[in-house]
Amino acid sequence: MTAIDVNPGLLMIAAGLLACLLPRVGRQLLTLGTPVAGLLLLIATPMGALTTLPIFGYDLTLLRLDGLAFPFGIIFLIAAFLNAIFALHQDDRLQDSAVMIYGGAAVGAVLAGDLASLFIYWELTAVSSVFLILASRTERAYSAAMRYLVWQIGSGVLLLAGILLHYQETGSMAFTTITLGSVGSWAIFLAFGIKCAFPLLHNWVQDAYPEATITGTVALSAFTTKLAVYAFARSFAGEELLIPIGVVMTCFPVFFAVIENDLRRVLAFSLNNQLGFMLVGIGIGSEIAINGAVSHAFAHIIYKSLLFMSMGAVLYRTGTVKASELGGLYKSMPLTTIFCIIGALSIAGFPLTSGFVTKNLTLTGAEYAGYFWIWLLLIFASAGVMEHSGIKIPFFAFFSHDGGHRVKEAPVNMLIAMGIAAGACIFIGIFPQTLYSILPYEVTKSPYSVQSVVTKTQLLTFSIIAFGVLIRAGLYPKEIPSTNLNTDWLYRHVGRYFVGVLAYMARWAWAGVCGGWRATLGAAHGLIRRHYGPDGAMGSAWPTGQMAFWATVMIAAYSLIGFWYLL
Amino acid sequence: MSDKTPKDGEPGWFERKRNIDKVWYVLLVFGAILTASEFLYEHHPHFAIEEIPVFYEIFGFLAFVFIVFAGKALRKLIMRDEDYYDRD
Amino acid sequence: MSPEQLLSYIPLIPAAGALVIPFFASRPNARETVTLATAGLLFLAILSLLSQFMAGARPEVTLWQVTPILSISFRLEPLGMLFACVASTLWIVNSVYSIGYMRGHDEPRQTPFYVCFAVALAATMALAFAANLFTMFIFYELLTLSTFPLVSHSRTPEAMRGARVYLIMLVGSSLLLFFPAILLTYGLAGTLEFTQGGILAGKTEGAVMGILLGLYAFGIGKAGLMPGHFWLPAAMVAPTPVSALLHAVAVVKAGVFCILKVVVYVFGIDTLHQSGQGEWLIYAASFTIIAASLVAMMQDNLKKRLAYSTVSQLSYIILAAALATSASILGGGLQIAMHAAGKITLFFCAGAIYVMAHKTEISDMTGLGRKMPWTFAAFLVGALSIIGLPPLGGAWAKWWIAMGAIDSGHAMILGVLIVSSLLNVVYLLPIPFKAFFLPAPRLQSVGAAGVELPDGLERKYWMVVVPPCLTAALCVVLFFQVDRILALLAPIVSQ
Amino acid sequence: MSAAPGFELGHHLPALQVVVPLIGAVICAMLRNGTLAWGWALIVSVLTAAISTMLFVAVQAGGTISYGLGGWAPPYGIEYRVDLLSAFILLIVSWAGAIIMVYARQSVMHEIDAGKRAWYYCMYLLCLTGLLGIAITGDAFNAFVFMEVSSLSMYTLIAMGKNRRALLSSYQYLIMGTIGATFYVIGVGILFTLTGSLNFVDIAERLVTMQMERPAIAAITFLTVGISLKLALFPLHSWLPNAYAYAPSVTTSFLAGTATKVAIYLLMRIFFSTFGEAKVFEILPTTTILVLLSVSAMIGASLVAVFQDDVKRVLAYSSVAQVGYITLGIALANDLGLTSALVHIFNHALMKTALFLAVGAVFLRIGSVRLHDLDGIGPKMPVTMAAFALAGFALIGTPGTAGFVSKYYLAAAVIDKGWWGLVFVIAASSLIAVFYVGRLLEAIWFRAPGALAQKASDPPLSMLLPIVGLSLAVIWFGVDTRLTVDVAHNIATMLLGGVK
Repeated sequence: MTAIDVNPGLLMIAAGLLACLLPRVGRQLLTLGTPVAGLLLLIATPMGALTTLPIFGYDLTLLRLDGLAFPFGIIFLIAAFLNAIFALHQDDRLQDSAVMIYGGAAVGAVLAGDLASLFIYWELTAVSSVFLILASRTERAYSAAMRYLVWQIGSGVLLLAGILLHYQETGSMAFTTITLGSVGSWAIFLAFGIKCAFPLLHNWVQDAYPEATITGTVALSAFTTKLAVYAFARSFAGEELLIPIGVVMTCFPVFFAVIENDLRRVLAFSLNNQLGFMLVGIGIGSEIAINGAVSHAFAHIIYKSLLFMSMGAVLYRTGTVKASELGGLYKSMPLTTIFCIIGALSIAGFPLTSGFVTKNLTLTGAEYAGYFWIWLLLIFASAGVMEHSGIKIPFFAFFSHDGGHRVKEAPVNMLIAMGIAAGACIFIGIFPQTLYSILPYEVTKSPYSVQSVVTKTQLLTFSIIAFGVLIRAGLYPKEIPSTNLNTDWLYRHVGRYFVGVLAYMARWAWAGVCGGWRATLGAAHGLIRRHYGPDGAMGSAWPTGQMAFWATVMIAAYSLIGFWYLL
Repeated sequence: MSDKTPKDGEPGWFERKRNIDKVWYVLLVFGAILTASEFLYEHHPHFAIEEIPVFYEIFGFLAFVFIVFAGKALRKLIMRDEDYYDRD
Repeated sequence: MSPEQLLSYIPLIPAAGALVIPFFASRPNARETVTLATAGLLFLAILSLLSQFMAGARPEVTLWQVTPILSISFRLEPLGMLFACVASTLWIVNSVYSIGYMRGHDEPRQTPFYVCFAVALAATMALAFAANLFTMFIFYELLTLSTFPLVSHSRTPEAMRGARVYLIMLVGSSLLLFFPAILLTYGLAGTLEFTQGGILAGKTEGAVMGILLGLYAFGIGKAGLMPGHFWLPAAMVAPTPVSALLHAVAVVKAGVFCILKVVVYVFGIDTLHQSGQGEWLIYAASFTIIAASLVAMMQDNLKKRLAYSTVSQLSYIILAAALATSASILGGGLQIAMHAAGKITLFFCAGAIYVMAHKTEISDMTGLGRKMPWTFAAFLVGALSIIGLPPLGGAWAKWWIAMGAIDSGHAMILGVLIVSSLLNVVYLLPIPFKAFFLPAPRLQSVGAAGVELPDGLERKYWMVVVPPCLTAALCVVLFFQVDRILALLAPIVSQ
Repeated sequence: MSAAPGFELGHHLPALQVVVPLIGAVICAMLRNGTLAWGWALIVSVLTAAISTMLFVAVQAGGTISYGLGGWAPPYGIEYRVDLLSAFILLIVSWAGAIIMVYARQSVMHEIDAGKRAWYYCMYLLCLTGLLGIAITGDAFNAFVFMEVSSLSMYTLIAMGKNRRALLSSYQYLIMGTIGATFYVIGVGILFTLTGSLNFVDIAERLVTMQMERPAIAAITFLTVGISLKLALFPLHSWLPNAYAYAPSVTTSFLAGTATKVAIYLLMRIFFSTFGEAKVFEILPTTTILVLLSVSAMIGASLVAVFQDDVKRVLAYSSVAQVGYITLGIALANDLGLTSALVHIFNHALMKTALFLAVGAVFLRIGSVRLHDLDGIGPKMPVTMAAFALAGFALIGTPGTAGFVSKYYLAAAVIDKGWWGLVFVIAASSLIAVFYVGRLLEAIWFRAPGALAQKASDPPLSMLLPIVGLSLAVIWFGVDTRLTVDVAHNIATMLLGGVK
């Protein structure tokens, strides 16, 4: 193993472990420096590089670099770097360390070539990331973290089961294309699906992300789900089942996002919707669609980080991200406002932003493949994105009616991080070829045809006009402090009663078992004591007559039996 | 816009009715221009539906309205108090 | 020394320690030095034996031919080697911890404590090396007897009750089931010597084998298979070092070790697997895994919760034995080592918390993390290992057991493993999480004496804090060194 | 016999075995001083033990020794016949006698009035004489005589207890013992009428040719029940607990170690050497009856022991249970069964003697053997109580102790017979033993010392040595079974070889 063949993920993890021992300055140098070093290392690694390590009978592929892994590796490291800048203002040993390990695990998983390694990194992302939620140090965050962890580890152990079944079936541990069919492949599919927030398995995202720390949410939004997207792209590219799943994912969160009051939760719904686009791309599986998914993931990480950063900045300054309590912040936090708007435009997919150039690939993929309804729903979902991320986030946070917060602009490090991210959004929007050049497949067509620019702009503009009409007519729903039920209701509410009943029954049964056991023993003890105790027939001293009686009985019995036998 | 925090009570630029109207009209004009531009380039529709005139405009508008109203309806079904889960 | 000599002397090392310790009863420092020296010596001897073992040595010694049929004999084989390594390694750590705990807590009767501990270790070593069922049975019982005074150490009525349950359950099951099982085995096989491939191979089949397996599974009560598990929670009245070493390592592991050994060398993996008579045990073990986890969730007393967790985790090994495939047996062997390292960490932490803050109930530990970060960090690592997450040792054990489940055609056992892992998450992780991340409620931030816990507790009581950190580190090391353990175990499954 | 210088003396060893203690007793009766009497009794009992050892060695080397008493050749004269079984029992009885005698001085000084001590030793030697006589004689009636000698002296030994109830217990024992002896002598009488002989070997030879008729059955019945009374076979055990509980400590120890064992010897002699295994076990349902009674003893008496508050009573009931083990082994009437019975005779003598001696030491120190008074006495009398614990473990049958060896063989015998259920009975009985021994050990070692126990300390060396020696022997014979099992096995083979 030469130096160049090291998985940059391991570098990050090692740095993360080291970080928890260092003082603040050292830690910051490490959080900033390691992603950069990792990037350099990754870029220097030749395509096709392969490092294997034989262990317990398998060949672990510690490093496998190809066209698919490369863009994900790059963007994960960039995200880690951005997050490091964004977090410079805080002095939190645990979070610094956890983010690095978390990011490192994600990078490691992307560059791992076998399923065993994937499993290890998969679980590592779960365990390291939970600290970002816990670090909020509130009851709510703790509960959310526990639920999050159960989902994540559930995904991990399901993955393990799937891997082992798959291994038994195929004899291969290679992390590569898997055909859906056997139990093992379904288990792996589902494990990926949990981490990718499939419909009905999605709720951990909305549950946990808004409870994480300001910086933690940014990191969370970048790695976990995109790792799952990568895993799908690697193993289930062209699996048609992903298309309907993806479409559902693009559409249904938008309705929830409209009425959600917590803006970070809105972003979490939006995250779900964006993942849908990626999954559709993977499900279509054509070169262009895969390119679309990968590039979309790439761009998405940047603008979603940007949006979470901006909301983080708001939270940092005002102490809340509830739409009903915010508004008018453009005056106090103008730069943040601008960066947020850039992020919003990007996610909505306006021309000249990164969202446009990447989403376009997926849509084109759907068009080429002739999936009309899919295409139509994706267009619909795009309008939905415009609604919740493009308009709702910036409008309610920074404009709308004045929430009365008179605060300072975000700290410089946050502004720098947001600035870089915003710049990247626009840079990619204007020079899409830079991103296209690192995609798995060659992109021949520029996204900027007149038609696509015009039609997308029309779509989005008229969405905004609709917003204007509704809000001027007073029809736009007010932001209300509320909790909106979701699938977590099943386990947080129904489940609580269910568990309550179950626990009651379990306690009852347990007490029954213990009590029954005790009662039986007690009864037996009493019975034995009655007969064999000092006052019992057996235990008391017999009078001489009784002894003699027994002697006679024995003689008689022996004789009778003896004679009887003789007969 | 300066770095100084604005004084209380002094409405910001975006809080004046006149300014908001300005923005609104600019938006409408931009929409009109976009609609007009539709007729200035060659269409390569992939699906028949794209051939409908002003399809994107209508679709965008209606989709948005639908989403908002659907969301409102959804509220009736799933909205609970903020401390719903914190109660015991 | 020749491996034969080593083999016969190793159990004598702790026994000799037990004889020497009482002479220093009035000089605690000297007494503890003896304990530590004995532990160190034992460890070195085991290391030396290990190196010879890895070089291929398979020593056998017959210490005493009691009767023409019965003999006390030792034979070194992989499982025993592993078990001896685990127990002797952890004894050193545990000795340091014991000193910290017993002194920190001002326990009475420390001399008998160390004596019994050494005797228990001697029994454990002898058990690990047992070459036949008779030897195994003898030291199995000796282990029970020598740990009774440890369990009843505090002499409170509650402790006596717990100790009584402990003794009666263990001796009772061994007399009523284990002993007849040995006799039946002799009746069927004509020998009691452990043999590669199993002495029952070809000697019996059908229901008799199933019944015999049942006699062993429930007769070896130390393995804690439900419903024979009551003794373990009852034994939690013991001082924590005892719970840690004996109830995470020596005693319970002796139980599952015996079961593994019986399956491998008495039944024979292939024989048992082909007969299908292990089927019921798979379900019994699965039931225990899940049910014990559920019961663990209901416990607020930390040591009780850990005890039920142990019951659950031990059944992994019974499950592995019942699955009777190469992979599962390897997994079972791994679990012996991995669970030992993980669970001893948790017990150490429980004891450390008790020494430093006098807390025994989990609900009182919220917010303690800031006062004792190393303790709870170690707890977290241990818990993660128990759950089976990489990069901690526990992951490999589950990996191999799961593999074994698939190999033997019981894929649905994977469901049990998944559910169990999640239950582990739910009942173990809240403890460190709440300690670290939730504020201490006002009332609970004070110690037993009604004063706020001072800072620097961990520095003051370093002897109870360093050991869990070491064993937590061991969990990580084991993950990366699993190859060595597998290499050690491999011979049992290669015919 | 060898042509060693002691040829003459050696030739008369069988006679000396009985005569030495007999004369010793007579001389002892003439001594007034207790200590002097003790010294004399010690010399005599050690000499007796030495003789039995020589006999044992001789029998092992040269086979059965027949010794005609008074110049009359058997079967007409009284024959002393020492086969391996006799030698084995002689060995146990005489060694128990000697070891207890080492212990006796302090204990007797404490428990017997000064004036009666010499008398006590006299009775002790006389009892020893009787027991040895039963084991050595080849004559059925002579055995009865010795039985009476031993019993009468034993009644005295019991009655000398300080407790007033000792007298009553002794009286009860006397009645039951007399009934037993009477039954025995009735049985012998019937046999004599049937065969015209009183010599065991001779009877056996004559019986071979006879059919099993009613008189023979009656003879077996009376003999069996009579001896069962003596050996306290359930349900004829009831005299035993009181006798054990209220007798002086030395008596109890001696009684527990020897008297029942000799009765068992006699039973084996009747069953196997006289009637022969075929007649007793194949024609009659002896096995079934004995197994039932044995199992009742093993479970029932053990259960009773659990609830007793007097340590000596606990041990007494335990003895009844342990006798059940032995009779179970006999009932199986197979090689392993007899082996186990014989091994257990030996092992039980060891451990029960050790236990009672230890209890005697406690009585010496605190004047009570109530369980409650023993709370926390362990750390105060560490050596004694450690020995007590070892012997207690043996009683349970813990592996590594003598008790395990006997139980193992018994279990093996049961399996050999194919009676699986009995394995669980044995295990269950052992489990109950865990309870009653555990109860004692818990009180002794794990409770806070009470007022009485506070003052306790280990007894003088003369008492301590026998206790420790015996308890170590318990371990020794748990690990080294060459002596016990090999000899027992040889005896079993001999007995099952049938009547020659």
